[in-house]
Amino acid sequence: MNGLAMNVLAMNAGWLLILAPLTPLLLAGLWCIQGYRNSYRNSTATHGESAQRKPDGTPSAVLIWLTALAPLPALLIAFFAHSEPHLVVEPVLLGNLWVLDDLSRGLLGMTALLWLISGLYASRYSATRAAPAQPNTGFWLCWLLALTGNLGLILCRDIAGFYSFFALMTFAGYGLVVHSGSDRARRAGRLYLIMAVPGEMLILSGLVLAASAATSPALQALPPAIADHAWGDGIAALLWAGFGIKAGLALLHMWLPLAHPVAPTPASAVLSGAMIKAGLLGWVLVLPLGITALPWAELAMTGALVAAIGGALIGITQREPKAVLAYSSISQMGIITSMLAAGLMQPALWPALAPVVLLYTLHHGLAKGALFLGVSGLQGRARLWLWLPALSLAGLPLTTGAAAKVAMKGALYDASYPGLILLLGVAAIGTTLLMVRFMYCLRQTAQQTDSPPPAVSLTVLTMLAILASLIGLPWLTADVAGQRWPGAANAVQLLWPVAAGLVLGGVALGLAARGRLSSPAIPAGDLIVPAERAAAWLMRRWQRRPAWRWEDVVQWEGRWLARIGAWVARLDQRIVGQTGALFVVLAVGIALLAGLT
Amino acid sequence: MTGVSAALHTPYIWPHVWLILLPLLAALVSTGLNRSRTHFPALLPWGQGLLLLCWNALTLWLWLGGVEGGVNETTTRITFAPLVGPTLVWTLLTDGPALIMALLTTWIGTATLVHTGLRPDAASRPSAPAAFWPLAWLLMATLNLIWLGADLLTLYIGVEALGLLAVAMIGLNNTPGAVDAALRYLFATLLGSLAYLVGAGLLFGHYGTLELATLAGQVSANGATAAGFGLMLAGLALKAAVFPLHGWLPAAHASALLPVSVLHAALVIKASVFVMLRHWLAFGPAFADTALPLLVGALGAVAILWGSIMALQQTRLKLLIAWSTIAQTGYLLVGFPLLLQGDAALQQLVLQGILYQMVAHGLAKAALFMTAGHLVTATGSDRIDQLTGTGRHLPLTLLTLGLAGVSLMGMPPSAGFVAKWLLASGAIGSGQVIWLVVLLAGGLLSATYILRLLRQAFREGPEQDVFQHPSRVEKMTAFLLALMTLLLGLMAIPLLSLITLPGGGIAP
Amino acid sequence: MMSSVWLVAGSGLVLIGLTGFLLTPDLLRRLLAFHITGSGALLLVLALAGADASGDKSIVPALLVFTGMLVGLAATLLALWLLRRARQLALHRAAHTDADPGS
Amino acid sequence: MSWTSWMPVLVLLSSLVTALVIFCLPENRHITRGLLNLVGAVIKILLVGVMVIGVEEGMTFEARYTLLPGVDFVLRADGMAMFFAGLSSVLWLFTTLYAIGYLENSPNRSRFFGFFSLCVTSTMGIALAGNLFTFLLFYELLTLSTWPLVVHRGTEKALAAGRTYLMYTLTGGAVLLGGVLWLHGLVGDVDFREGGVLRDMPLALHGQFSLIFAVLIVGLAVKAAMVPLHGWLPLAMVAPAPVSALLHAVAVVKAGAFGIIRVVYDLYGIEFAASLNLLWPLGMMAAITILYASMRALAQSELKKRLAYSTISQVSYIVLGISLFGPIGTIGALVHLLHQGFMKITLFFCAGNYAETLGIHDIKDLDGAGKRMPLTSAAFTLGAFGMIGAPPLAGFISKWFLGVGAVNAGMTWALWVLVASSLLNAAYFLPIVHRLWFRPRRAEGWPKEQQLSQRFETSGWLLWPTVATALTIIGAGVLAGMPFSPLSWAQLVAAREYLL
Repeated sequence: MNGLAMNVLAMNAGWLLILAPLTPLLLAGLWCIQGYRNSYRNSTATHGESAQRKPDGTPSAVLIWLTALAPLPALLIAFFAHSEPHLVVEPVLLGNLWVLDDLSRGLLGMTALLWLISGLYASRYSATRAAPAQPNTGFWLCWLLALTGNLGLILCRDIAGFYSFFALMTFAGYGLVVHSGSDRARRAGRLYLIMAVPGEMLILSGLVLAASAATSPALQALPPAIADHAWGDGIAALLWAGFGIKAGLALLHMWLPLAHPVAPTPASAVLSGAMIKAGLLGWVLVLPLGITALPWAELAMTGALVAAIGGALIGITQREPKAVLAYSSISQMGIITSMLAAGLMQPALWPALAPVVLLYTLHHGLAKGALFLGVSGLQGRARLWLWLPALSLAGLPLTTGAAAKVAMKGALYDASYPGLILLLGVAAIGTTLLMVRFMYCLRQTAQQTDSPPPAVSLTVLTMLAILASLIGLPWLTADVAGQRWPGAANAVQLLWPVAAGLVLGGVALGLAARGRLSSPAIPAGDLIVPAERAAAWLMRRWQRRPAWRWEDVVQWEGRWLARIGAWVARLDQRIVGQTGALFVVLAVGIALLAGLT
Repeated sequence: MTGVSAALHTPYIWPHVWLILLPLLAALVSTGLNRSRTHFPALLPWGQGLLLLCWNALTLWLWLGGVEGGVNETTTRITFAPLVGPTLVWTLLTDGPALIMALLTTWIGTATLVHTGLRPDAASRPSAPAAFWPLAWLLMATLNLIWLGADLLTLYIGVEALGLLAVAMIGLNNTPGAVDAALRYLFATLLGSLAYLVGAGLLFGHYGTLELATLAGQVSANGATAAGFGLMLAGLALKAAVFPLHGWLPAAHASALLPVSVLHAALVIKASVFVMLRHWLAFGPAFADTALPLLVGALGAVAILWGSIMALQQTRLKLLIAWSTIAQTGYLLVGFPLLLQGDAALQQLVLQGILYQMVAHGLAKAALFMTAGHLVTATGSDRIDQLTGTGRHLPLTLLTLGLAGVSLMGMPPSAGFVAKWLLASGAIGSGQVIWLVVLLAGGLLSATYILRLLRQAFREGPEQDVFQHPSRVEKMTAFLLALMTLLLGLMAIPLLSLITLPGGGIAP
Repeated sequence: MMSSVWLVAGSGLVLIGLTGFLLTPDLLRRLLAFHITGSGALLLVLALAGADASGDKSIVPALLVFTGMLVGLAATLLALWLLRRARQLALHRAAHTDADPGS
Repeated sequence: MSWTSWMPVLVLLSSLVTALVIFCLPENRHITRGLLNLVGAVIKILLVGVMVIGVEEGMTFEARYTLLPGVDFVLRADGMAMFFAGLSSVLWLFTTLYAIGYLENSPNRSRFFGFFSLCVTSTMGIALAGNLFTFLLFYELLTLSTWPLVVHRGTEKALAAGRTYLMYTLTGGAVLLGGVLWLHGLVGDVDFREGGVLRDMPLALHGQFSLIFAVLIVGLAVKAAMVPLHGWLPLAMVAPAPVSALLHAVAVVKAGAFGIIRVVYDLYGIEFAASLNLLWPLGMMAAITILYASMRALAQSELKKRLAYSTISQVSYIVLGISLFGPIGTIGALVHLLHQGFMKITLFFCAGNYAETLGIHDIKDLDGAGKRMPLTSAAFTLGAFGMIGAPPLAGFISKWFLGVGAVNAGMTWALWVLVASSLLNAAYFLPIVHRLWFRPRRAEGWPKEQQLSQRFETSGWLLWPTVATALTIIGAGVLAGMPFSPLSWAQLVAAREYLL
């Protein structure tokens, strides 16, 4: 970046904010045009034999490159834009507001970076993968739309705009999940929607309730409005649950372990690394953090810890590396959630917690992204590099993970939740165990499937992601963590969970190798499985049920009129023959009636 | 001989008398020209056409005058001074109701004659015997006599003559069914007339006058009046085919020649009801507190339901239309009890409603019968099944059927709707919501049978290739009648403004 | 006194006539019954209309009765004409069905 | 008469004359007929446009004559009227274009287009009606003129559906007539007026007003297809697609909903209606309809039927909005009137496209249709997401205002109804979207494929109106803040309703 570019960014940064989501959106438009041409050519020109053909023509290489680079403007904005640009666009939606503050800057940077690496990864992905999961027009379209949503929701700060991008990301994400088209993918996609759509609705209802008391359509008007609202606790709970689905809150997490493994690797990376954070951002933006304490915050804290530890426990039983990672995401998000819950319990803690949450989020995003990419990006001994982000997650000193954990523990020290620090330590053990399990599964899978070696470019990109997750942040976030060499001072405190986890993991592996230990089989998605069956049963019942014929209420013509008609006709036959007599009766009758005054 | 001294000081008199004289003249002309038509074939249609024109001009002029300056209720007294015995005063009354009915007569009469063709041998249509034209003109004259008649004697003469003419016309058709129906009708109408006659005698014996206006001023509820009134009402009810005395009507309508059915359904039935109305306005108020109004209204209500349900059972179009007439007459009767309730404004409203219903039904029914005729021409039968495909081949006929049907259903925008609105407003205004329910239910029932026809017309079935088209004149005449129901539904004031006072001046 | 005799006579005729009219299916007999009823009715009119029209000798009742008689005449002619046509048509049809039993 | 009083009359005439001329045209004059239709539609849009600008500047357009003693026929353009008139006129144009393509090579086109124009005339009359009597007049005319379109195919199924349709609508019309008469008997001829008129009437009548309200609403609810009076609508789907699109998405059902709007706002006045406690039962009725119809939609396997049940549910959103006392709810109701129209017409166009091009009627046959007909499927997707209320589409805007309105009116339960309905919407729309895009094409091919165009997926007549209405879904949502957007217009109208 030269000075000129920086000047431009500084001058018009307000308008440039829109560029971040607009770039992928425009590219999506290009893909549409390309896709339309191809599909039309297929369906008409080769009428009849189109079934044998590839579903669409080869997309142009330039377009793929452009697509992979679509997050670049966002990345540039995150790093170079003038301090706090903002922009108001009145005619759009209910009044559109764009802001780049510290929070969004960090998140934008991480998100853009992860999408950029994953995008490049995806663009090279086709070289090694089997046909079904290979990126095609549909994949790229969903990719770009999800990217648009993800970038937009970070920058957009009015209610409708934020929610729009959020929804866009959610629905486009579906396309990524089901991309491979396998039955598993479809099931995962269905569950993704079954969880995501109610999530959207919870968010919508929370937003509506809050907005009806708020003074402006900007998001920042919501927290005070919720705080003052008579049902503020309830509204906050709605939003907590709504965004919680995206963030993998305990009991609302079920879609994660199903959806992440089936998506193509780069998609899993962004799903787990970047998109999952949207829920978090939603919480931070709308909940009355730092303003008021909420009565259910302790419950939320408990839930967070259940996710943190339970996620790890269930994750250990998984056999598939990506599923393990997904549960790890649940567990990690649980840890982050606990910080928010602490902020909701004690508003005074929040100013200190806020930067830590951001730091932890960035750390997890990049590390998890790197791990996912590593699943198919590395091979053989190169896989050992994955231990770095893996242990970083566990909080190994000198990594970003350590920085985040140290900062977190410092900030949470005053939280009035019994045994919090200890439980977080237990969660860290769990994380370590999960990482051991992940590495183990990765090796197992690689041995079993004997897949071809990945292209060099993929390896390079994975390494890049690992690098980014390791080195970028300690320095950038030194002021948050308060130390340049994170974890050095608290080495013991940080090391015991890691060590314990490693030892436990080692023992378990050893036992398992001798056949003494078999992991209990908890299917991926745990609780959803029975729920899914129940739902399917209900749906079948409803569709088969004979319709209750409300509809016949007004159909009187064909029903009783015909019957009455036959009866009337019979009676009329008799009347016709008696006209004279009836006449006499009538004449006398009238005279009598009139006479009886 | 006979000295006739009319009150010539009102220039408004003679036009009314001409309403009667002109059709009489026309009857003579058509008889005469009929005889000479071998020599002067063009004379008959031209002569009849000219008479029709004059007739229309006359009623139009009366109408416009009425709209402009309000109807002057004009009583025309024509005094007969025979050589022996006391003098006799013959009273004609021209008021709003009379004028409206005269207008209706002109319209439907003209349409029927044009539709039939103005001469006996007009080609390509179900031919009518030569006697039809003079009889039709006589019928019009009689009708106008009834509209204008203001004393029981005149009305008796009118009603009686009308009945005989109608029987004769129904008997014109050369089928056993028609003759049977005519005979049956004859006995019914004779019985009715007798009852009317006795009733009139009774009233005269009691009050010493037959003039309705005078009677209305003197009437009180007593046994003699009740008996006389009852006899007259029952007699007229028999002639009007009021339920349950409707037995003669379906066969008569269905078997008669087409133009006869048209005239009969649209006008002849109305005449009896109109006379009933005149009597009701004169004597009814005396019996407002008895169960009589309820009885009449109830008969009307049952007629609506009965007729509609029976119409729904029919497979022949003409029979369906005939049953519909019975039902539609019921609407008129439902208005009767309402005439005795509430204030003058309300009574005026109801009277307007009844008369508008007569107009609406007359026009719609005429149009409907004509379309039935077209169907017979086109397919050789008036079975309702035969309507399949008419939508494509006879669009104008279908449109006519639709428009007329809408008016019969009482759906807006149509004259039938206006009538229903007025009657229903009267029902609501006088607090008798039961009649409102009857009116609405009746509308729905009539919709069911009308839509049965339309549904058949929209059915896409096996194509009938041979369609003989009715002539353009025929189609246009029917269509214009149907169009009039529409126009009168959109502009009701010109006709309604003719009725400005309750009872048209007859009521006390 | 006189009028009540007429009244009774008229009523009796009407009753007899009506009974016949209502009970007879045969049309010719019905016509006769109608005539009896009609005569009774005319008597009734004379009796009733004369009853109260005291001093003033009105010709109205006479006119009513006169009209009634005229009508009766016309109706009879009409009925006879129709009856004849009915018979003709019946014969005509019988002839046709004889000639062409298939139809 | 000045030009301002001619305007509403001309708006009616622009389609009435078209209808009459088309009736008279011979069957084979297709081009003339098409031109006539289009010219009529464009003229109407221009006229309505002029009136919209005029109304915005505070002008009044009114035509009046006395039809019956004491009863006036009144056409008047106010803000509310322009709402419905604008919607109908714009969609008439689109649907006409669509219908020209859809009915190519089918019989009885004169009849079809004639009645079609007559329907539009009735709809415009309903929009512009200045009092209840005039409204009733056109309301019934609409019943009559739509029936021939429903039975247009002339098959037994169509005839049976038409019969049911009439049984419902005629009965509803009779009930409505009863209510109108009753009201007329009490207070005489009253014009619609912003803010309502009946509250100024004597207190003694207020008890009867409540009953009359119930009668009027029942009469109107038949056309608005509110449960349990909705049975005609799913059956009426046998009609050709343009009919389903314009009439059952826009004209007929909206006529009912618009009537309810008129009754509540311009006859009773929202405040008066609220003070008589009439609003919450109305809201409950709407809520039941919304939920019940959505559940029924879920059980349908035929595309048009599912859309029909969806219509039933969505139209009641409008009614729900009406029952929310407060300007925001009003805005929600009004804006949904338009938005729902655009969304539903798009969906029906799409259904028609699938049926015409590929012979698809059943949802299960839609697998992979997205690749064969991308633009249509994209339009369908937009419509479906709009219906779900996904932002930033039109449906979101209306749902948002309805929700906020519900909360502000103290009827928070209505918000839950909206949420539940959105979930159900998603449940019955998303599987379709999934089939379109994410399922492979069925091995046995399309039920009945026709090559309607060499350059596009289907005939341009069918495609471009669909795309255009789909774009309005985005436009009305994203650019909701623009002047003259549905939302801005709704805000203007609502302001007038509450300030008076």
